[in-house]
This record gives sequence, structure tokens and C-alpha cells, in this order.
Amino acid sequence: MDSSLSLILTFLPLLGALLVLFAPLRGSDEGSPVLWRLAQAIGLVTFLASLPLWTGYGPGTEGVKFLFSVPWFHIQTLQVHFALGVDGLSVLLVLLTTLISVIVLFSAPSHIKKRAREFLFWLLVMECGMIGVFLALDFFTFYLFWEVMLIPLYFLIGIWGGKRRLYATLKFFIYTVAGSVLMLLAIIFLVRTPLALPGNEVPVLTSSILDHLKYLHLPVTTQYYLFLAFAIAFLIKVPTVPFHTWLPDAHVEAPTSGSVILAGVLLKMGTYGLIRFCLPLFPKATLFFAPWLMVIGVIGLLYGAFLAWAQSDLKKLVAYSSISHLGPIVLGTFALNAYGLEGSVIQMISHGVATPALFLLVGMIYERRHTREIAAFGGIAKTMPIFAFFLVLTTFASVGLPGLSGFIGEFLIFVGAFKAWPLLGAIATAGVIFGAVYMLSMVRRVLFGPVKHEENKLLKDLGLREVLVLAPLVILFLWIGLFPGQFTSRTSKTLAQIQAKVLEAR
Amino acid sequence: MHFSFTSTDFYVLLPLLFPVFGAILVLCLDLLLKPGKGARTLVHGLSLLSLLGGILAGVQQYLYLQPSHPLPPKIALGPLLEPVFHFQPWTVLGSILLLFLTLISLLLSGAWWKEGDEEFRAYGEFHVLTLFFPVGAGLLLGAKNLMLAFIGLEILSISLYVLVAFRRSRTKSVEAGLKYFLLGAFGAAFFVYGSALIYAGQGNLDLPAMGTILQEGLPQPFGYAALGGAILFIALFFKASIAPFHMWTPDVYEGAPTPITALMSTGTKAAAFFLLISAARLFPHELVPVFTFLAILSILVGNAGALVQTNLKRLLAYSGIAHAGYLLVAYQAMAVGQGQTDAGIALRALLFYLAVYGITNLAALGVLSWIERKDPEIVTLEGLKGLGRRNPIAAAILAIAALSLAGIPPTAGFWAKYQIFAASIQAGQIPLAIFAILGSVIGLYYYLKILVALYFKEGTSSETLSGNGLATGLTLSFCASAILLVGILPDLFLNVLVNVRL
Amino acid sequence: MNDLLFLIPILPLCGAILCGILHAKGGTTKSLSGYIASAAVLGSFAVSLGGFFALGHGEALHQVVYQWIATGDLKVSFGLFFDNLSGFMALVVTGVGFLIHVYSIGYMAHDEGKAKFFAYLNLFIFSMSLLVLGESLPLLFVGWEGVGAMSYLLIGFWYDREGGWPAVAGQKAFITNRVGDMGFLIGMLLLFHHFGTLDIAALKTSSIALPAGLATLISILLFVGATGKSAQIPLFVWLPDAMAGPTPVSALIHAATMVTAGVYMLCRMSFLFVQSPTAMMVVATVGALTAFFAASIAMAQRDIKKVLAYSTVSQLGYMFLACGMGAWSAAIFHVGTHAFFKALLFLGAGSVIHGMHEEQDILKMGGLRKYMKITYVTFLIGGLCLAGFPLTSGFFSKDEILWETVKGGGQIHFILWGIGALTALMTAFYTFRLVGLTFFGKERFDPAEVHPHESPKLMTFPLMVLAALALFGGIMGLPDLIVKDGNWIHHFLSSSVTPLEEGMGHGLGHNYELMFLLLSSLIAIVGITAGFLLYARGPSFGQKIAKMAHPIYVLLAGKWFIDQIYQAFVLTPLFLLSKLAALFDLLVIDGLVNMIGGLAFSLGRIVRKLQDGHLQTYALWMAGSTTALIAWLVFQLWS
Amino acid sequence: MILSSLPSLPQATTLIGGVPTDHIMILSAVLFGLGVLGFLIRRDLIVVFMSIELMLNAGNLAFLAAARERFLDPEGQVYTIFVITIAAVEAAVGLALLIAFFRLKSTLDVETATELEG
Repeated sequence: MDSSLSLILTFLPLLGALLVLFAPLRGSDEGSPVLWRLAQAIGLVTFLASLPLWTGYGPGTEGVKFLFSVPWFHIQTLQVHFALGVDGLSVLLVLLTTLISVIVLFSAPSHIKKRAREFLFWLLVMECGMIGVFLALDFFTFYLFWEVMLIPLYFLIGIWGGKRRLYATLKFFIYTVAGSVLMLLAIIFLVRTPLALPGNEVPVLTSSILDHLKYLHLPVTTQYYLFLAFAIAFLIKVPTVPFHTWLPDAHVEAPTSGSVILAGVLLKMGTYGLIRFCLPLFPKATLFFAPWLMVIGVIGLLYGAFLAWAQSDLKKLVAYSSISHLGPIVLGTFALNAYGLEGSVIQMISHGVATPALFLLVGMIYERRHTREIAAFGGIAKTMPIFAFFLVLTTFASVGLPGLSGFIGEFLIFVGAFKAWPLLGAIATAGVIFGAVYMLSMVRRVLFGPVKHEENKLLKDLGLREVLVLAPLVILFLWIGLFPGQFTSRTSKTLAQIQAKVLEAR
Repeated sequence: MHFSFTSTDFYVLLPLLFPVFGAILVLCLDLLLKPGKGARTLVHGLSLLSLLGGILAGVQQYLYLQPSHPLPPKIALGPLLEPVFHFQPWTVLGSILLLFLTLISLLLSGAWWKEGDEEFRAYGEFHVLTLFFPVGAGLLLGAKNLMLAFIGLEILSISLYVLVAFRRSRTKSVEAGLKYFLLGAFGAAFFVYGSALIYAGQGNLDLPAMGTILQEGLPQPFGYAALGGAILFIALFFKASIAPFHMWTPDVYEGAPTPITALMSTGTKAAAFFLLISAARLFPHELVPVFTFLAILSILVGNAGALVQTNLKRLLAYSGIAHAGYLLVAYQAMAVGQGQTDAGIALRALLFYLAVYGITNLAALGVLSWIERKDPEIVTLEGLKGLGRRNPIAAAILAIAALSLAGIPPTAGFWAKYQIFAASIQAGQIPLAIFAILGSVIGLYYYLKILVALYFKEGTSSETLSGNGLATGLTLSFCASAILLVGILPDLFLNVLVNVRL
Repeated sequence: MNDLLFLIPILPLCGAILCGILHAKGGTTKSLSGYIASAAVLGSFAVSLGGFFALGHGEALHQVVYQWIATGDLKVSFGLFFDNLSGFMALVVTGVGFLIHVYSIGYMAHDEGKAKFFAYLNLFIFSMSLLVLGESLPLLFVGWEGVGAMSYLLIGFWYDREGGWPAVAGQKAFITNRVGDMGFLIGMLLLFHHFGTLDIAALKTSSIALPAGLATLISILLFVGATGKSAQIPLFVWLPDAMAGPTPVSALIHAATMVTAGVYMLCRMSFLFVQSPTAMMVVATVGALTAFFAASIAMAQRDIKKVLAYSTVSQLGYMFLACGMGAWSAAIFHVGTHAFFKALLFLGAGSVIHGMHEEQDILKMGGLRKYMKITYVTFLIGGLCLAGFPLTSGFFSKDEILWETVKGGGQIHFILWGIGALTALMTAFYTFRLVGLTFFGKERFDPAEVHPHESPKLMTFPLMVLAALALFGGIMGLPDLIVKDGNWIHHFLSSSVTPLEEGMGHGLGHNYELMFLLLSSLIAIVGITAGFLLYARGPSFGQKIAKMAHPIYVLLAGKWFIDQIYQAFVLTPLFLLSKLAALFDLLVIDGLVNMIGGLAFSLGRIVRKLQDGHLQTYALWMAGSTTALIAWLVFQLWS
Repeated sequence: MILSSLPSLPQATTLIGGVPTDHIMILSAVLFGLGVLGFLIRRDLIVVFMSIELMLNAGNLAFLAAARERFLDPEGQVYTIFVITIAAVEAAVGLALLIAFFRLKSTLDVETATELEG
């Protein structure tokens, strides 16, 4: 049972997706409630199946657990395995994926009105893709799931999105694929270079990531090119500043559930990839490019905050805020010390919990007022106190108020960045101010002040279902904020190995 | 010595002889039987059977050629055939592929016929000509001698000239046929003139011998052979619709009847590349930059041209040009990597790519021909809107074909692209590989345009639109499932190619 | 006693949760929340009192609840540290906090959001106690920002009044605090970078020989954090606007507790500050300048709460002056006394406003002593302390600070003492201007609408307690002249703060101390009589002087136009920059991406144009490229 | 003349008619060029078709010249026969297409054949 868990986790959503697609229910276009129940049940079961990961991969464990590997196919001498497994880096992210998927499944009925059956199909396929990416331990498996994850979101934004959805979804898809195509070339190059494995004397071709992580030794110049190929693909996905223009469009045009999944999990693919592939595989190149990427991280932090401050559309503001919150993760990763790395992982989880909550809240207000212009709101706290409570709490979390999840990630990253490059660390802390500026001015314009518009007077406050959807996220704010040890202890060993691998090349 | 047609020659040519006998039989039957439903099914059935027979003979030959085969070592070709015809694993595979593509396009053409058409009477001739196509292509494929190559090329082209202009009543089809004929003949004239110069230069007409002369770089001083070789290559580029010589492709593909477009886009391209492969030793190193330029130009022209198309057949024509560019990348990797360790990888990449591209293009154009009769507007992107709801199966097949052409992982197209880029990286042509793969990203746009039209847009009418004919439906779903199956388990196809050497 | 420490922060936290639940439930039980909240704070006051007595025999109490952050060698645990300094501060926070809670029950009696209000107040006390008791800097930072967040919520409590101005004030407070917090954060990072630990006790032992430059840099950074929190010169703008919140909030946050956090932090890190004389000098000068600057503004304010707000900023300036001089115990002593009389003044002002139905402009008041007997008397006592009337607690603490400043004897000391003394004069003046205008002279309000009445029992009781504390608070730190080592607080705190080692030039002897004592009481009396005489009968006389020194009056009334300067030179340029960045992002980066897309499309259109259908153009292209290829081939072979 | 720099072929001892092979090769090149030009310039489809025939025959000429060079090597001559037969087949098919085109467009002008474009 031990090794098959990762297999079950990956393919349960896929089976569910097929089940939903071909379920004999004559659901109306809106999708019969039974269909929704079915999908939600599948989501819940997947989440429950992922819980043993948390207990199985307890604090301080090391190396890969729940390894599942079966020969998939062979091209001449290259034997490719379908390998899945969990290690310190991916355990938290898989749990985040299953949690966010459950939340989306429960929050979607309120705003997905047409073609519900296809929506659920694509959602579950996407969950399978995302879990697959985090669990993949073989290059081909990784790339297969990487693309399987992109197509559903293309459909999610394309069919259920806003007015300019076609432009937005096409831009998102082509931008990401352009990056991942370079990565494909790098993967082909890696897979074609024979690896001297200890078992046999003559170097052999293998596509397993674990072997590459241990035994890959490349000359420096090739490391530079391969590092760039991988890094560009992931920096587009993060997104960092020069490659970020697809994110605001994708977020603004995506339906709420699309934005939640995009912000909650998909953006983590980039940072996960940086830590999983770029650092350990190409240590010398990492050391060479680290300062540059730290600067890019800080630029992302400040530039994202500045842009968010200038937005008048609520969703765009949150989109730019996630660019600003992901900048420090790149900064922390390339600080190349325990604090930076663990801070980045924690910031990934905390961003993966805070921004979806923000998007859910924006979605809830959009469903009531059908507009996202901040100017259209004002004094909402009077008519919707529960909404106000959640919005203020989520704002505090994402602004990094100590005691909530945002602070832990940011503080560790600042410590790490400061150790690596004091001046840059100091500049990065300026982000603390701008982060507060745009978030609080948004909260003030939306919640406080007198009720100027008539419609705001008769808004219905959050229902039980909506509160239940937000509850798990809020609990995680506090859990990570107050007890980060439980999270960092699970990732510290793996990250230490990665850091050691990079530093030994110094 | 006297020239006699030994039994081994007969055995070697068997895969091609089946369609020839089939064609002759169909021709006579067509004359004798009075036109009617029975005659037509007989004709259709017979031609399908002959193709199937050819394929089975080819498969038997391929198994025989496997080194692991228990029978005595490779048999010697008869004196008549030996100087003129290759008998190697990859040529047999090539002919199997061609026969298979013709078989599928014949099956697809089933849905294309409509009672009232004026051409309906010429049902028999259509099948005869279609059967001759693989014969010509097979000869071209195995030709060691330029004469045989020319004959094969002409059989192939002439049968296509007529097929393209088959719908005499519609100006588009006739104009396409005329254009294809004139430019085809123009190309053939180049072929002749090229072979004349080669003959003048080296004294004989067989390709491998020529290779040895040209291999150590072009003879100094500059001889007729090199000039002839260059002109010969141009004729083949024309047939494979590579960039500067691609002009005829969009018009002819749009004008021709859809099943014929399917046959032509996959068959001629494969045949042209097969001859290029056998002429590979002819490949002087000085020409490498030219090939790189042509590859880049094809990818650019093909992908960019397709971006602005509204007619689906024209769009697939341009995508064909782009795919010719990718094939050229692999071909160049093969030629450059001649001496390297795993020289066979490029050849395997080429064969695999041609097979996958063939099936995928057939599926895509097959869907069009399947529904074209019911709703002629389907050929344009506007007409395609909302097909996702009107005919989910056809839409799914077209979507799978589009994703495979784009090279998205769960489809066979991805493994084809993987092979191409593995070959070009193996041959050390990294910049070309990077350009080609970025070019494929441009291509992504118009494949997604198909998906957008299928699923995202709502069509004008929304009543369900069923395909015309069950057989076609079955073949299409066979092709689509093949694409997905190979996509998930590439083993099935790759192991077949394992011991393919040039 | 050690393991009861955690009760101090936890009790208000539970109180807050309970009030929150009451607020969510709504209904009549909401009025219960006031009592729950006050009980919670009383509980933690009792525990701190217990801790205070347990401190008797020397060593500090310490309790570690659980391991909070454990990454690399950054080990931060949720640990509470209760030594003399934190004990005293805890007592002040919870004591004054409790009185203010009781007062708020009355003040917020008919406000329907009162449960939420008490929840916020309790959360505030929770954060403040964390700040005061935190054993490590990150934990102190948790309290530090928690207090900032709570003040944001409390200031913006009446977010829908005056066109949403409280919300803007709250946001301004939070962001200005954050600017300070950035300095504090960088200081912390530097400390960790050099010492590998952030535990205050560990820092104390390991930071003996610190390179001078580093000590100065870290101290100044920490001081920046303190200026943000305790509203000193560059970052004081948020405090006057924070008056938009309910009066008990102003009393609690902006008089007694939050603003003193900066002073506490400085004293807690005194072992660091002491090592860099330049940093000490910076602290002292900023303190003195702020004191003078704020006092000058206070003299020309019309709103009763604004006067008190600027007076707070000014008094804080004094505390920092004391810290700058190394007189940590004097600073803490002034923190204590200031907490008592300033809270008293604020609550008094609150009951005046309560009585005058939300009227805050003192020019529209006058002669209220007839209507609000208790408020008048307690307010007068508070005023006397603030003004530094001899023998009141304010007098002793302020005088000690002035003495400690001049004691050094150096030339800079005299300048700072001069500023201090002048400010003391101004303080006395504006205090009694306020008392005169509010309680004496003719009634300047329309008796028909406004009929002032004494506040209910619940509000006046805390006033009386505070008045008593303010009056007799001075006994904590009697100077040696009057009572031999009567300066109890000095000895009490000596164990937890590092005194500046003596030998700062030739110190002034004891007899000078008596002379300066008399001098400061003289200043106080002169200030009081001047302020009272000028304004007792009404504002007319004051307005005549204002006309005479018109430019100065305009400058002071306009609060030196600091807000406008910040707006012009900091906020608008940044906002424009962000608008510019948004435009840049849209046009340049997005433009670039779309341009690449457009490039492919234009290439496509060219290809399509070439395809003009003419048979012969196709053939031309074929023939043309053939000749080109052959020409290239010939050229290639020829060369 | 640039052609003089072309290497000359091994001179056969006895040349029928004494015309050196190079001259014939040049003639065939010229004929081929004319054929291509005719194809590109002429407006009438029949003439266009005739110019293709001209190009094919230029090829034949080149073949025969080379064959003569090789002491009347049969392989070259057989090739010309094949080319001639195939030219005939092409003529048949080509004219059939021309007739079909004429029946629809009632003109043989190349310019009218531009319905397919873009």
C-alpha cells in the first residue's frame, strides 16, 4: 500500500474526471446537483487520500517516500520509467493542491452556470496534472503532467472566462508553452547524455530525475545553457517581472475558481521547478546566476507592489499582489541558505492559502455586484460585516502581520537574503511598506467610508457555504503563523541536501 | 548473361504488384459491370482488398528481413532488379506506410461520394488512379536508378493530376488540377534535366554510385554531376513542398477534393522524403547551410502563413509546409550525422514523424471530408464553430488531431517532435533545434484556433450534424485512438523501428 | 510563579475571543462584553502584580511556552521574560488599561458595535503584553506589529463617520508605523547576521565588544523603529490624526501604552545603545527637537484632543531625551507618570466631549466647571501634573529628566537643557490655556441645544483613581535631595538596564541639582499663570496676540504644514511613479509581447499576399530560387 | 566566354558529325532556358504546355549528347525513350485538363486561373 499511494493520488482525479464526463445523469446545462455532489465527493476523497502524506512524511524525514516506479517504454537504449514519489519539497505542495481543489469544487457552483459537466471534467483533469507534476520523479512523466496541467486551464479560462477571455487564455497558454518548450529541449539534452551510474561501468542513458540529481556532472558552459533553458520556463511560470504580463490578463478574465487554482497552485510550479531542477542539477550555473535572480526577485517584489497600487480593478490588484508576493520566493531560493529556502517554501504555502482566499472574496463580491471596479464599492463593512472580517483578516495575512502565515515566510526570506546579500535584503524589506500601502488602501476603499452607492446598501452577507469554504484557509493562516515548525521541519532535510549540493560546487 | 525475371524479384516487388493487379482488375470490372450499388461496393471492396494484400506482403517481407529471422541470410536480388531497386528494412517500411495511407484515404473517400454528382459515374476510375498512386510511390521509394525513380515519380504525379481535377463541374477543382499539372510537369522537367546532367557527369544513373563520387566533396573542378544533383534536389523539394518551392501547395490542397488532399498531403511528402533519404549519400556537405536555410524558411513560412488563414484546408496546407520544415531538420541531422555513433536515430525520427504526421493529417482532413457533404461550410473556421456540441465525436477527433500536430504530450505528435529534436541535438545542431521548437510555438496558435472554434464559440445552427457514412467514422476513430495510444505508449511504434539502418 | 506568566497575554486573548463571539451573536448580551473585557485585563493585572512581588528577591521570571520558529540556527521560542523593567511596564499597561476598560463601558454604552470594540481593546492589551514580555526580538516584533494593527482597527472604528476620515487616519497610522517597522526589521536582521541569535538575554551577553560603526548603525535603525511607534519627528504625523478614534482608544493607545513601546524597546536594548555615543546623541537631539516642535503646535490648537495629542508627542520627546542621556530609569519613570496624568487628561476630555454631545472645539466651550464638578477637578489635577507644578508626579519625573540632561555639564547638555526648559514653559502655558478655555470664562455654547452634564459613575470612578495616582505617582522617584535614595525606581530598574558609564566630562555637583530643581518649578509656575491669566476669561485676548504674531500663529495652527510636505514630496510622487509603472508595464512589456505576436501575423500576411494565385508567379519563385541556389553553389565551389 | 572555363569532356576519338559534346550541352542548356522563359511569360496555356515539352526535349538532347560521348552507351538512350513516352502521357493528361478548363472558363488565358489564392 505504501508505494501505490502516489499512484492513487495522481489518478484518482483522472478517474473521477472520466466518471463525471460519462456519468449517465441527464443533467441540465447548469449540471444536476447530483453531478456536483459526485465531483465534490471525488475531490474530498482525493484530499483524504493525501492526508497520509502528512503523517507518513513526518517532521525530520529525509529522502523520497511513497516511491512508485514502473517501466513505461524504452527508446533504443533509454529505458523510461513512470516514476512518482514524494519528498520534503513536494509533500506540502501536494497537500496544498488537494486542499485548493476541494475548496474550488465547493465554491464553484455559485458562479459556474453553463456547461457544468465539462467544467468539472477539466477541473479534475487539472488536479491530476498538478499532483502529477509535484510527484513526478522521471523527466518524461514530469513533462507529460506539465502539459496535462496546462490544457484544462486553457479551457477553463477560454470557456467560462470574462469578455477578453480568448486573448487572455491564448496569451497564457502560448507564453507558458514557449517557456516549457525550451525546457523540453534541455530535458532531451539531459536524457540523451549518458550518466555514469555507480552500478554499471559504462555510462548509461536514464531519464529518472533522482539519478540525475545524484550523478549528473556537466561541464560549466553546458550547465549555463541548460540552467537558462530550465530557468526561463520556470521564471515565466512564477511569474517574475519581465515575463509577468500574462498573469493579470489570465486572472482578470478567468472565472473565480480558475483564478483560485491559478494563484493557489499553478504559480508554485515555477518556484517548485527552480528548487527541484535548477539548483541541484546545475550547481555552478546556480552560483553564477544567483545574484542576478535575487535582484529579479526584489524587482518583482517592488514592481509588483507599485503596479498593484495603481490598479482600479480589484482582481487585477490581487493579481499584481501575487506577483509582488512571489518575488521574495525567488529572492529566498537564490539566497542559497537554509533560511531563504525554507522561507520560500513557507511563503509558497502561505501565498497559496492567502491569495485564493482573496480571490474567493473578490468572486463573492463580484457575484453580488457584478463589477470589479473598486470605485463601485465603499462602506461594505456596514452591510456585510462577516465579509469585512474575512477580508481584513486575509489582508493582514497577505501583508505579513506577525502571528499569521505571511510573516513567517517573509521574515525567513529576509533573514536568508540578508545573510546572502545584506544591501539587497535591506531593500527587500521596503516591500513590507508597499505591501501594506496598496492592500490597506484597497481595503479602505472597499470596506470603510460612508455607503456612497445605493446598491451597496442591500447586499446579502456571506452565507454558511461561503464561510465554510473560507474557513480552512483562515485556519491555515493561523496554523502556519503560530506553528511554522510543523511545516519547516518537514522540508528542512530535503532543502538542506539541495543547498549542500549547490554549495559543494562552490 | 540474359535478363530473366527470377522468382525473388517477383517476391521483392509483391507489395507493389498487389495494387497493380487490383487496379487492372477494377478497370476491367468497371467496364463490364453495369453501373449500380452492387458494382460500386465490389469495386471499392476489391481495391481495399488489394491494398490490404500489399500491406500484408510488406509486413511479411519486413519480418523476413529482421536479423532474428530463422530463414537463410538475406536473399540476393535477381540480376534484373538488383542494380535498380533497394531491398532494405526501411524501404519495405516505407512502402507499407504508403499503402496504409492510401488504404485509409480510400476508406475516408467513401463518405465523400454523393448521388447527384456528375463525377459519380467515374467511381471506378477514381479507385484505379488511387491504386496506382502507391505503386508509383513504391517505385520512387526503392529506386536505386534515376530512371526507375523518374518512372515512379511520373506514375505517382499523373494519377494525382487527374484525381485533383476529379470534380470536373467545379472550377476550383479543375483549376487546382491544372496548376498542379503544370507546376508538376515543370518540376519533372527539372528532374529530367538534372538526371541528364548527372548522367553526363558520371556516366551512369544509379544513385549510390553517385554518392561515392560526391561524398568526398564536389569534384574539383566543378562538374556536371554536382549541378545535376542540385537541380535534382530542387525537383524533390518541389514535391515535398519545402519553402521557396511550396507555392502550389495551398491552392492545390484547397481546390482538390478533401480525401485526395489527405492522400496528397501525406503520400507525396513521404515519397519525396524517401527519395531524399536514398539520395542522402548524394548530399555534399557544402549544401548543409542551404538545407538549414530552407528548413528555417519552411518553418517560418508554414507557421506564419497558417496564422492568417480562415479556410481549414489551406491552414492544414501551410501546416504541412511547416512540418516539411521539421522533416528537413531531421533529414539534415541524418545527413550531417552520417559518421556519428547512432546514425540511425535521424532516419528513425524521419520514418516515425512521417507515419505520425500521415495518420494525424489523414484524421484531420478525414473529419472534414466526413462532414463536408452534409454542411459544405464546415471547411472554413466560421463553419466549424460549435461543432463541439453538434457532433462531439467529430470534434473530439479533430481536436486530438490538432493537438497531435501541435505536439502536445498525450498525443503521438509529441513523440514525433521528441524524436526530431533528439536527432538534431544528437547531431549537435542546437541553434537550429531551438529555432525549430520556437517555430512550433507559433504553430500552436492556429491549432488552438481550431480548438477555439470547436469548443469555445457557439455556432449559428445547433442541430446535431451526423457524419456521412459509418465506415469513415470507424476509420477516423481508429486513427484518433491510434494517435492517443501511441501518445501514451510510444513503445508500440518505436520498437518496430529498432534495427533500421541506412 | 514562572508558569503563570503566560496568563498575562492569554487572558486578554480569551477575553477578545469571547467578546468577538458576543459581537457575532449580537442581541442584548453585547453589553456583557464590557465587563468580560475589563475582568480579563484585571486578571492579567493581578498576575503581573503577583509577578512584581515575586520579583522581590532578585532574579527575573522566565517561561517558555513552545518552540515557534526553528530554521537553521534561528531558534525563536514563544518565551515570556518578566524582569524589573518588563514588570513595571506590564503593571502600567494592564493597570491603566483596566481603568480605561472600565471607563469605556460607560463611554461606549449606547454604541451598537461595543462588543467588537472591547474585542479589539483586549487584543490590543494582548499584543502590548507580548511586546513588553517578549524574551526575543521577533516575539517583541510580533507584539510591535500586532499593536500597530489593533491601533489601525481601533482608530478606524467609526469608519462611516465624517466621510470615512477615521479609516484614512487608521490607514495612515498603520503605514507610518510600518515605515518605522522596516527600520526595526533591518536592525533585527543585522543583529542576527552578526550574532546568530535574536534572544535579548543572549544578545546582552554576546554583544560586549561591538565595533563602534556597527553598534551605531544597529542602534539608529532600532531608533527609527521607535520613532515610528512612539511618534517622533520624522514619523509623528499619524498620532494627531489618530484622534479620529474613540477617546478611550486615544487614552489607552496614544497616551499610556503603545506610544511608550519605543521607549521600552530602547531601554530593553540599552546595552547596545550605550556602546555608541553618537546614537545616544541622535536620540537625545531628536527627542528634544520633537518635544519643542510638538509643544509649539499644541499652543495653537483648537481641538481639545489635538492639544493633548501634541502634548503626548512632546512628552515622548522628553522620554527620548532622557534615554539619549543614558537616564533610562528617568525615562521609564516619566513613562509611568505620563501614563497616569495623560490617560487622566484624555479620559477627562472624553467625559467633556461626552457631556458636550461630541463637541471638541474648546473655543465653543467655557465655564464647564459649574456643570462637571468631578471632571473639572480631576482634569485640573492632570493639568497640574502635565504642567509640572511642584510636588506633582509630572514635576518630579520631568525635573529628573532635565537634571539628568544638564548633569553631564557639557556644552551640548546645556543646549538640550535649554530646549527642554523652554518646552516645559510652553507645556505649562498650553495646558492651562486649555484648562482656562474649557472650564473657566463665560459659556460660549448655545445652552438651548447643549446642556453639559456630569458623566455617569462608571466614567468618573477611573478619573478619580487616575487623579490619585497622578498626584502621588511622584513618590516612586523622589530625588536624593528630598529623600535619601528615595529614587526607588532608579534602584529598581538598575538591574535590567545598562547605565551609561560615568566620566562624561566634569559632572555638575549636588548643589547645582537643588538650583535646577527650583528653576524648573519656577518655569512651571510662570507658564501656568501666563496660560491661565491669558485665557481664563475667554479666547479674545489670545486672539489679539495671535493677530500680532500672525505668521507664527498661522505656522503653528497649520501644524508646520508637515502633512502637506509629506503629501507633496513623498506620497504623490510615489503614487505618480506607480501610475507611470502601470503605464510602462502596459505599453512597453505588454506591447513587446503583443508586438512579437504581431510580427508573426504580419509575416503571415506577407506570405498570403505573395500567394496571388497566378500560376506563373509560382513558377517564377521556383525558377528564381533555383538560379539563386545554383549561383550560390557555383560561388561556394569557386571560392 | 565562361563556358570555356568549363572542363571539357574526354574527347571521343571518332565523333559522328564532328560536333563536340560541349556545344550540344550548351544548346540543351539554352533550350532549357527558353522553355523556362516560355513557361513564365506566355499567356496562352497551350504555349505554356508546349514550353514544358521543350524543356523535356532539352533534357533528352543532353542525354543523347552524353550517351554519344560514352560510345553510344544504351542507358542514356533508353532514358530518352522513357522520357518521350512519359512526355506523351503527360500531353494526354494535360490536354484533357486544358479541355476541362476551357469548357468551364471558355478561355485559355493563364490570368483567369486565379480563383484559388491567399
